[in-house]
Amino acid sequence: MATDFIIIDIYKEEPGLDMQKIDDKLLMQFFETMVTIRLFEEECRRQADLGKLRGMHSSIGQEAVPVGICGHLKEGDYILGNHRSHHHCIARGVDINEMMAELLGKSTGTNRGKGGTMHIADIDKGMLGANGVVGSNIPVATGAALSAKMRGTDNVSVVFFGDGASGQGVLYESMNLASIWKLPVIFVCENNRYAEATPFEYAIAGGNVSSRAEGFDMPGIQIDGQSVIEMFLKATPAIERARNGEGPTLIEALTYRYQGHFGGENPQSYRTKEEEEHYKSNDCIKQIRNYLIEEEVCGLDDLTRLEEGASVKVEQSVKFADDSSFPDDKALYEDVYISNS
Amino acid sequence: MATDFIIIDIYKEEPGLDMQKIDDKLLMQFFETMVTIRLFEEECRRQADLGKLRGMHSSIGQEAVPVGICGHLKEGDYILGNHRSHHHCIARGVDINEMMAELLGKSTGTNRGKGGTMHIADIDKGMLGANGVVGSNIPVATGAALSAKMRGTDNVSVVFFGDGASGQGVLYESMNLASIWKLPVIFVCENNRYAEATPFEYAIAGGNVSSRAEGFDMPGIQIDGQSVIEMFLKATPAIERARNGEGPTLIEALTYRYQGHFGGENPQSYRTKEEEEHYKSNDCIKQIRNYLIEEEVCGLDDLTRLEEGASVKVEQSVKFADDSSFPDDKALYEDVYISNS
Amino acid sequence: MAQATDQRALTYAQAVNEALRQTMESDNKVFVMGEDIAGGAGREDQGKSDAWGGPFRLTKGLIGDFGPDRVRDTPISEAGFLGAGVGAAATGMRPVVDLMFSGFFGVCADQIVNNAAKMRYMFGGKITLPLTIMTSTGAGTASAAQHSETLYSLFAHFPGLTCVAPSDAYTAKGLFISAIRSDDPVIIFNHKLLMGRTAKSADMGQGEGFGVVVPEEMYEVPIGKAHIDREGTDITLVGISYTTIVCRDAARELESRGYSVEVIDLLSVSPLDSETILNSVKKTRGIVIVDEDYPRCSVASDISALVAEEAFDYLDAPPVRITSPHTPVPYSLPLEMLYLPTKESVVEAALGILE
Amino acid sequence: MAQATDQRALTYAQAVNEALRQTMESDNKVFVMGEDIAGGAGREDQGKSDAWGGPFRLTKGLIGDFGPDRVRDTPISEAGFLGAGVGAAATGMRPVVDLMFSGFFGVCADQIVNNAAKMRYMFGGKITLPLTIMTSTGAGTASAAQHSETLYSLFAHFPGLTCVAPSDAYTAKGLFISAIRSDDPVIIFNHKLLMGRTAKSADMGQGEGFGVVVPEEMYEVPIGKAHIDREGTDITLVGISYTTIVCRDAARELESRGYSVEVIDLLSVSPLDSETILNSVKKTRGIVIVDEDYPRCSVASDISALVAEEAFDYLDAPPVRITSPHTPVPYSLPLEMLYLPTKESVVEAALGILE
Ligand SMILES: Cc1ncc(C[n+]2csc(CCOP(=O)(O)OP(=O)(O)O)c2C)c(N)n1
Ligand SMILES: Cc1ncc(C[n+]2csc(CCOP(=O)(O)OP(=O)(O)O)c2C)c(N)n1
Ligand SMILES: [Mg+2]
Ligand SMILES: [Mg+2]
Repeated sequence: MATDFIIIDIYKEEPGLDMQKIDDKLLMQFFETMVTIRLFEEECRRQADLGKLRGMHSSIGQEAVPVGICGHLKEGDYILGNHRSHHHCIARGVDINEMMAELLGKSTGTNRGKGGTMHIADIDKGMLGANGVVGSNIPVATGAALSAKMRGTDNVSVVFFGDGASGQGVLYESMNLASIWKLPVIFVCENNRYAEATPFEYAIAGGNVSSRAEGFDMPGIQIDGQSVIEMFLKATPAIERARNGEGPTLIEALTYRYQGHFGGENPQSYRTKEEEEHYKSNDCIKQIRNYLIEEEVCGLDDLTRLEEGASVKVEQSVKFADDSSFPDDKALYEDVYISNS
Repeated sequence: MATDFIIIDIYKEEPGLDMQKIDDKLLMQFFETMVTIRLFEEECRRQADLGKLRGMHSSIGQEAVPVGICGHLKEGDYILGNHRSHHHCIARGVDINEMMAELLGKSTGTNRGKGGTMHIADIDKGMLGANGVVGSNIPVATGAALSAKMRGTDNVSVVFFGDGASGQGVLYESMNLASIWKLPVIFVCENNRYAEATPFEYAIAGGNVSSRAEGFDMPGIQIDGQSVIEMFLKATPAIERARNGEGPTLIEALTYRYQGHFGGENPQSYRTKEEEEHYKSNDCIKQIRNYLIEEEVCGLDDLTRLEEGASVKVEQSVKFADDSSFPDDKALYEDVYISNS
Repeated sequence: MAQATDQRALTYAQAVNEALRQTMESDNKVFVMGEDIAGGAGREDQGKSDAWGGPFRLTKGLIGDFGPDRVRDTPISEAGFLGAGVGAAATGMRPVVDLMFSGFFGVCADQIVNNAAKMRYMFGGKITLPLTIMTSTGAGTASAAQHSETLYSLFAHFPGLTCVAPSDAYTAKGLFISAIRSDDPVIIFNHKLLMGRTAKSADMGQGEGFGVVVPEEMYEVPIGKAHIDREGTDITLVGISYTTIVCRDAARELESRGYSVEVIDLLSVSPLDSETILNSVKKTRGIVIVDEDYPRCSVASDISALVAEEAFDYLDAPPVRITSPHTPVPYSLPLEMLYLPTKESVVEAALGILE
Repeated sequence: MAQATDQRALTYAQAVNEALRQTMESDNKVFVMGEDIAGGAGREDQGKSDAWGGPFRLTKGLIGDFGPDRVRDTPISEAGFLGAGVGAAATGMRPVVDLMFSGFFGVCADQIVNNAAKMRYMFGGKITLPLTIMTSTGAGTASAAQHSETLYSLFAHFPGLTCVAPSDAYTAKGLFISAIRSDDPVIIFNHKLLMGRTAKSADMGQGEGFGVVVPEEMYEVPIGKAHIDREGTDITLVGISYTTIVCRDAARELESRGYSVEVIDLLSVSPLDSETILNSVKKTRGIVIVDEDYPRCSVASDISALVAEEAFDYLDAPPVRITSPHTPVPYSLPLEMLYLPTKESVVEAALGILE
């Protein structure tokens, strides 16, 4: 199997994680959100099997990354996602009823059914859109950060993209721009080891993305993306730096996708079962669950309550979507050419 | 005025320049070629003033860069240039008669008059084309290197581009590709301090291009581009690395363009006279001239002979171009669609 | 046209695979590169001797015979590797480069339109550029606005690019072979809904297509030539790629109403086979052009304009274009179905001319 | 249409400059960015208070009044800064972004066609995207194949993009103001040969253009509307950007031969003002479309097809397209002159219809 990730941490010299900075309520929220994502994604799979949802990229396994990062965000901050973005959306607080409705192509969806899985957006919630073209969201995030700065706010923008997106030149264009203009943007690379079937060790010269930051005069850091606590705490300097007008940071979150790239695709055509098990044994939800119990942050019954609550909400999202109607035919022609329609 | 360049040299630990590796004949050839470029460019300016040549980007001041690099090249090696490429072409041995004819739009030009100043190409001589879109030549060079490797040769490919081109993402895409595939390509960034009117200190995060190489797992080196001797000698490891199948190198050559960006444009609208004089006082041709005399490589009369020879050849190039005819009208429709015309 | 020699019912994807295999066998300058073209196969650390074989499995299995050098996975760097394809083609190789979806052209268009398309012309003919680009097109798979475009019209806008759009397994194999052998850059547009179809399933009636079976030997389908898929005298329907099937369906329906319908399978979007189109229209005196690409500045407009300008006096009624609407591709199933040109709309348009 | 109020003879570039200045004054969300837009001005280390002001000097002097924040030099990263324009527009700003030459679209097309054009639609209308892109077009300046393209047809292919092509200083100012105020992405195509011309020099006869002078106050030229530049009854000539001048020249010549010529200045390439074109053709019964863009899949084809389809019974003769040939733009002067549509070719085509 592939060798394990080697973590590069520019903040290593700093003392260990300061658990003071993360209160119990937040930890339980993280747990709840991560469980919601997991259950939502599993439900999506069922909906796909029923033929109601026509394919998607599952984020199972990667829940901790956006949940940890979004723990820092406030109103007016924006995130942007890529083709695999349900976890980003849920972490940022997009309504799962509207998400499920979107996935089922209903008029009550986040995008009125016109965008679907790869384009979920909810501007009011601070989700500036998922994007199906690898890397394409990165400069848009840079622009949102430029806007935040020009409008005189201390808002930040966060863009999530995969290890594969590090192949796209626009990442480096954007890093350069953000760096010379000291823009409040955090570039979050979710390195889940694969871009479709291609392993990152093959595609990325040097074997990691984070160390490319230095050449663009900004910090680059790797974080264990299976630990929501690490994600949250180690991202703190990046968020602060951005809010203080000191410029961008590149974060490489080390994670793993459990499912195939898309829909029901079988990942074992290009990776080993052994490797999969290695990562699954270190599951991000299991980790935070154990932590909450072991550190006596809450009791098992609290967790069960949160899990059941999430489960009910996910069930409801299906009902909401099922009860909604498809868009009218005229929707085909709407939402294009404001000025001239 | 802007601060002087600070040179980053990864080969610094190595002993100083080994002048054994460069023989007298080569030094004199360098001088001759550089003088030819200078005179050719000056002649182009005159042709432009006469209205015969409709604009160009002058390479005066930057002669040493391609001349030093091309000193290493052999048959089957390719170079690629950008919008400012006359010096690349001449350094690689493209015929100046055909170049001048091309610039005057004549049918005897390198490109039959159809390409002009920004697209001079002479495949047989190893010049795979100048390119008017900033950065656009870089992946093409990577492809030529891929081809050299797949065809089992030890040939290399060299691509020249400006500091401004470091803004283009395709540079990093190409560096990554070349690095993972260990391609024999040398990326030569001519940092002449400006991209049109924009200073590199403003546009390039971190203030240099060469240190971006490390993130792509390849050596990055700065060389004093005003010294043809340094250019030649310090490029040696890059060329050897490429020929040995060890992969690419990024070279940042520190240089200066004396003229405006294009045609008769006045650069003093965005830079100081003082800065210009600083660089001109360190002129690359003056330097090698002094060296040849001081080190007694040859006599003044030899130099005069070379200078006069170059001058005559440049004069002849104008005559050749003037005596040539414009392309026939039908040339407009030729050279497109081989298979179907 | 080559004739069928056996009864192999290859899918479109298998036919492409065979074309690639045969051209690679017969010319060691041919190689394939793109994202997941090998798909993680052939690398020791993975221990997989076969894997994806391309997003649409067009290159499935090739790595076993030709190795990772000639079946080359790339990072997601379309500008980088399409540019590399240009450089390799200019220096003696014959690369076949995959652009996974045509909608991704925007990250690498410069390499295609400014280098591949123009180099030969700009360099005064002193170069050839035997580059083949393959890409996928088409809506109908819930892939929404960025992954469902057709876009051959966009490339056909540029002089120097040859654009072909096969309609079934037979034309796919033949056009791939012609494209790879061409010394010009050629873009091949593979419709997503065609790739799983067999030659047989592409052809559902009498004498339709020339692709009931795919010959095993190498053969070319000529670039720049449209194919008369069905002869008729009352009206001409022009299909491109998947819409050829829509035209066939419409033709059947119209024939059941007593009309004689000519179906032209365009095959080459650029160069355009004006002659075949004009001859047909001069005979039938009416034309419906069926195209899934956006309607503005499209090959459908070109054909309509061509016919209007060159066969004006032969037309009994104005030409009609049936295209997608001038909107992005929507996600929701009912909207997506509404988006696509249908047999019904073609029949209706044809009857409007015929009646 | 707004009427001229004074006698200022601004150049096209000055008119654009004024439009930018006035929109920036009246709305602090408007800012301009691009390569050399300030051009090295406004940075302390350089000590230059003014410098390039854009490659065509369209932004000359603006930095003095608005500072480097709102007149923003960028590195040569078109995908990066056009994408940044998209992000800024989606979050409350109204950026005007310069793409120096339209031929560079290929390095940033993804941001334009996949994000700017599609976001509003994909997001179900829950966003506006007030992004203005300006770019330069046109041959005739010895800039060869990569720097001389027109390409509005390419962008017009994409639903969601508004494309306008001013023809003189008056329409430039008005279209810039309309574009910047629009909540949709708009691309403005500035022809290189127009930018140095004054409103007066753009208009050389009686009643031509509506731009003999450029009003000082802000005014809009409506997007989506063509302008009848000259009324006539015998034939319609359609010009776009610089070819409107070619049409005017041809009209004068045709009038000297006794014909009454209608010239339509298209102004908006997308949306297309079908109504104005059709009404004109229904009156004149003949049309010549004059376009410098490549002929295939172009707005010229669209107009020819439109007229053929919608005004078939009114036409006395087929529509004619006078365009550049289907080749890249050559460098050599005589070839470049041959490349461009000329008055002579328009007159000849018109006479072919008229006689
Ligand atoms: C420009 C572009 N090229 C190719 C694709 C096809 N594609 C979709 S997802 C994907 C892999 C992305 O890998 P990564 O960025 O690591 O994200 P992950 O899927 O692992 O989350 C590819 C190649 C695309 N959508 N856009
Ligand atoms: C993609 C692209 N953007 C913009 C331009 C316009 N342009 C031509 S040269 C140039 C500056 C290039 O600067 P640099 O790379 O430093 O080269 P130099 O001119 O200094 O030799 C620019 C912006 C272009 N040709 N291509
Ligand atoms: Mg990945
Ligand atoms: Mg420079």
